Amino acid sequence: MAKSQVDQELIRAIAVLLNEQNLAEIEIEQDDFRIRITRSHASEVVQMQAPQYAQLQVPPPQLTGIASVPTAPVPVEDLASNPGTLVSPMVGTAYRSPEPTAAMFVDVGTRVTEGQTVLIIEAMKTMNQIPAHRSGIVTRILVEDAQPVEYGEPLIVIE
Amino acid sequence: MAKSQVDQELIRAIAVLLNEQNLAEIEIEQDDFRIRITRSHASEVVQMQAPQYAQLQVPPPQLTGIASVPTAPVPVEDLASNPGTLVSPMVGTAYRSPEPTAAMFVDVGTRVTEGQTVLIIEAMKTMNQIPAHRSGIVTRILVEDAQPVEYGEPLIVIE
Amino acid sequence: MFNKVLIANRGEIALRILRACKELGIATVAVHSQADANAMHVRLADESVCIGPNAAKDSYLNIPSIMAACEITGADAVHPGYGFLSENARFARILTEHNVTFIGPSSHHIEIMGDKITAKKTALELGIPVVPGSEGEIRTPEEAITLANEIGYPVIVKATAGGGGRGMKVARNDEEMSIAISTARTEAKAAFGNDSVYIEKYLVKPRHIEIQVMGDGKGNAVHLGTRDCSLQRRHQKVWEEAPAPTVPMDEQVRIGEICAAAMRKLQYSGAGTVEFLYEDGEFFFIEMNTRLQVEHPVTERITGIDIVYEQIRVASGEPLSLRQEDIVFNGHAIEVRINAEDPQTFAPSPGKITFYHPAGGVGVRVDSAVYQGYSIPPYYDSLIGKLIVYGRTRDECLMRLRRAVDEFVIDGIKTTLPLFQRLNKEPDVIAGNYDIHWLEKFLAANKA
Amino acid sequence: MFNKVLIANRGEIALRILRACKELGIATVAVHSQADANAMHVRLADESVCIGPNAAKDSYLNIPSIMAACEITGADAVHPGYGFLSENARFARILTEHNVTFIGPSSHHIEIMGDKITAKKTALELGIPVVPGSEGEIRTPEEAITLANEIGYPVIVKATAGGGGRGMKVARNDEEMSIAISTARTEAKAAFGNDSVYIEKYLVKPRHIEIQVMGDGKGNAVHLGTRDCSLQRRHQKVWEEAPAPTVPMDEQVRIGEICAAAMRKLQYSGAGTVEFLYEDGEFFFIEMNTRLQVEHPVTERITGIDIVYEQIRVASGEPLSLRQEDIVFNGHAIEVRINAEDPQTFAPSPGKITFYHPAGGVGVRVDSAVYQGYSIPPYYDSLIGKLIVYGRTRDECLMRLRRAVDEFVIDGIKTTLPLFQRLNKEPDVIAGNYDIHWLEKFLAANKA
Repeated sequence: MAKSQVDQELIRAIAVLLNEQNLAEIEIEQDDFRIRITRSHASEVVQMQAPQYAQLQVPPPQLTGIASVPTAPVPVEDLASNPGTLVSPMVGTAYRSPEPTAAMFVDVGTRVTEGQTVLIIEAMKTMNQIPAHRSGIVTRILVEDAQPVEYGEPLIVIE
Repeated sequence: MAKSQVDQELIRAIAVLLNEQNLAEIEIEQDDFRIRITRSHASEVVQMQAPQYAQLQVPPPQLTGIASVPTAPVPVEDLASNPGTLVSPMVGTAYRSPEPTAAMFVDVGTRVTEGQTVLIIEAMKTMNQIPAHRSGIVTRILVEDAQPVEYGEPLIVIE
Repeated sequence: MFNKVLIANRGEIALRILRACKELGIATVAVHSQADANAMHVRLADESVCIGPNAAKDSYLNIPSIMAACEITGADAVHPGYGFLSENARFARILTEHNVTFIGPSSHHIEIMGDKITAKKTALELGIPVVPGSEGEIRTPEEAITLANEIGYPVIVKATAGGGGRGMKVARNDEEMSIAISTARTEAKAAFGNDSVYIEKYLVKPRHIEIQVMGDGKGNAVHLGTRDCSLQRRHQKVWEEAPAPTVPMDEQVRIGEICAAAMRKLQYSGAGTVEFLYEDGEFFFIEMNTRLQVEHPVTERITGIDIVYEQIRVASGEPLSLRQEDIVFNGHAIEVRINAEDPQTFAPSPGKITFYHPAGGVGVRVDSAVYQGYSIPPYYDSLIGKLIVYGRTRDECLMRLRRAVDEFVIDGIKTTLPLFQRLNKEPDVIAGNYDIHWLEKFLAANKA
Repeated sequence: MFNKVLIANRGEIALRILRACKELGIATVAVHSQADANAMHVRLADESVCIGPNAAKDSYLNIPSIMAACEITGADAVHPGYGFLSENARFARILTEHNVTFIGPSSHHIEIMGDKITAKKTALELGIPVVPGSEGEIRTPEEAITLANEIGYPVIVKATAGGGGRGMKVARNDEEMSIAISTARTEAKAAFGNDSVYIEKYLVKPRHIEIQVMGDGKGNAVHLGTRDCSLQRRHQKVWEEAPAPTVPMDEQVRIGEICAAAMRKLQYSGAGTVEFLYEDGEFFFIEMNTRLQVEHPVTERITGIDIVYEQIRVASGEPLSLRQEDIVFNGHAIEVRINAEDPQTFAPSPGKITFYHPAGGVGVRVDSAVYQGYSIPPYYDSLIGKLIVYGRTRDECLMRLRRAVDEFVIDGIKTTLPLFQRLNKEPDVIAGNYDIHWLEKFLAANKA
């Protein structure tokens, strides 16, 4: 049989079927054509099923129009449990300096004492000074100057 | 071989049957066509997961108005896998004797030979004789005289 | 038209408003508490902002946070839904000051109708019928008897300083009146240190009938007919119908016209509801809600009008597109409120929904923000969905309601759906023969 | 009225019929194949009977089994839905012989309309416009040219023995006609061994417009207006609208009246659909379907009439409750068919639904028999649900459709929902500017 005559599409279709139906082997013989496709062992199958199962239990509802929260929330979970993380106590716009031309309140590496102003959040034309919640060294700054922040959003990390 | 010549529908149907009936392998040979489909032997794992999985995947939707199928289907699952179970090949009314005053075709304990009439099912005013599918002794009779039966409903067990 | 509307609410009504905005091509901002981060309206909105912790007072009622959310998202209008800040005149005023449109009436109209005494006085001036009674204090039994004969017995004597049922006496004739006045006075003196009393017509078995109105603030206003919301428990409506059954249609049109005329006179803007008690063919004003009502869908169904569209259009400065002569009432609609509550005890039942399958098919509308796998937080109102059913006649509607309630599945929590299965079989409900006390009596009589 | 109706169908239409029966207080029997034991209509029916194995020919098309199911359950009527046995005159006759009512027209009418030639002849006799052409064989080019000038070019020459496009030639003028006749004749001779040909008006860009009719078999009949079902793929409708956009309303009324009059003359009983091609302001009869149509909900939405109720009422012997003058058309409705298919290749996609959340809210109807956790069997039609959306205007309807499609979630299988997201953005679709070839062309042009 010439190589060009092998129907790769068919092989793929059968392979998909094997996995989909959790089969071990499919063999087809017709005229002078024979094909046999075998899938790897069941042990792997079990492992493959586990994540599926988890997916089912907490069906992350794939609502088509899921909201894209403007401020990236991916690392929030880890930061949230870190006692060094200072989170925003309000909605507003975060500023890193008292006025555009002035120096930043803090930078990575700055040593701060509890109560020291580290940011300003503007809400309703009011500038709210945000104090450090503990003493230590600023290890991360998670907001840009003039960035909108939500309630509970991590702002900086003080270790 | 052209893709269109391989009946993927057939493969799928067989695969579904394998899973549904919990079989290991199906092989079909007809003229110069042969097909063999094997299921993975993760049978123990599958069996263990089955109940949990079933609960989640087929959340028996507690639809308030669930249909109450008149003929009790509870033991059907076990009986269905018993090769001794004779199931109804049609919808209709089952009769245990050829006419009201006559003797029953069979009773528990009756020895029957394959092909022997064990019941009559009436459908559309026609009396259909139902033959024993194997020889043996009748161990259970699952229908009353003049009881309506569905397609696939267990009728009697011959061991 | 607005570019971006911020929805200052949660639950089914936030989703309701979001849908209208999407259909009008307006971008949406969902604001939410921390507990509501996974809510459906948050998932479906174009943008979302967490505005505070779980407690409503720190999030959905937190005006500075919502204003800040407007600022950072650039929303040019806010829809307040119902509850929360929807009838907060100060919120409406602050928004206006910040050049953000409040989708609702003027803060002035919110204020007028938010105060019971001013509201009743305004209603009177606008020609809306109010409960007849003495205009102020009644001094002598003779004065009371004269007035009582004018307005008709039974009459109730109330302490002007009163509340909680104390100092209240019902009189059915002249004889009882003399006694009622003196006992009420004595009780009032003892309870409040003030013996002044007034009298009002006493309604024995009133129905709660309300009129949906809509104005554009430019003197155009229409009414969208009646709703009957008499089936209540602890003043919470559980079942609403449009049009009101058992009220003659010409009476419905008459009271509707009175309300529409009043709104024109008031130059009212947006959606509103004028609520009445109705007894023996007479309407008596209770209050006016200057916002969207939970039960607005029944009116939408029989008029074909999307009330939220109209709210948004009018708020954006467009004149009212509706003319009274074009508004036609077709068929009958009933809404039942699906609460996450025990259907017997009405104890709240928050938690995870393990299976959810709403009713479908012809004549069925479901407004709900829940989905399978969603956890209902324990911090807010227990309303999780509304089932609205339509029929060409009230009978058809009732039969469809029965079928829809039967096929609606919510597992994992308790809901009020079983209550509606029971109500659907009650002859009084089927006949439309109920007043505002009916449901409480039914529940008391049918305690398990 | 019937006591118990057996529903000889499956899927969404079985549930549709079940809902109507429940609303009319009629007990229901679901019959099903083994594969459908967990189907929603089976779960919701009062009784269910397994009538055979998975293959439709052994279950849903198995007349003796269905008759036996009637016998053992005591059903006094059968609703056949669409497809399967719905246009099987023999089935209707057998039911009648067994004193079970067939909810549909007489077997005689099914037969007439089931045969293309008899149907066209009957339509002509009833005054329904058909495609003009030669009544029989055309012998000479001269004869063809004379007739072509009468009916107007373009004209198509077809082999009387033909099919599959062979022996078919289009002529745009007299010159082309002479050639067309001779080539068609030669081709026909070669292909079918028979050179006889006939001619018919050729429609270049027709729309598919259909009229819903309803009769009571006693000479009363009405029409329920038009539907446009031009958006088709391989003759499968995917999107239907009522009323037909771009057809002038007076033309819609005129053709509706013609159909209603024809049904009165025919003494037609039950629901039916008269299908036309429509081009340049003219209607040409294609066929009549003597059953409920998949797309009946769009008509229900704009008329407020429950077509299944009417089918059942009329079949039970009641006279038609509808009078033409009472039928009013309000607003616009669109249905999209949700198939378990790849939205690009249209390959079937059976399997388990891992998440299901139907669209909700105002103006949205969902007719679907699936639920989360349900496995779509590979044995039957791929239609799993219908989304029907209403608006006061077509624009409002389109905007609502867009929002509803966006919020509809079916996970675990592929569906045609993404196709509708694309169609909702197409200017031609938005303008209603499409014919029966539009969708195929669009799909060909937009292949990934």
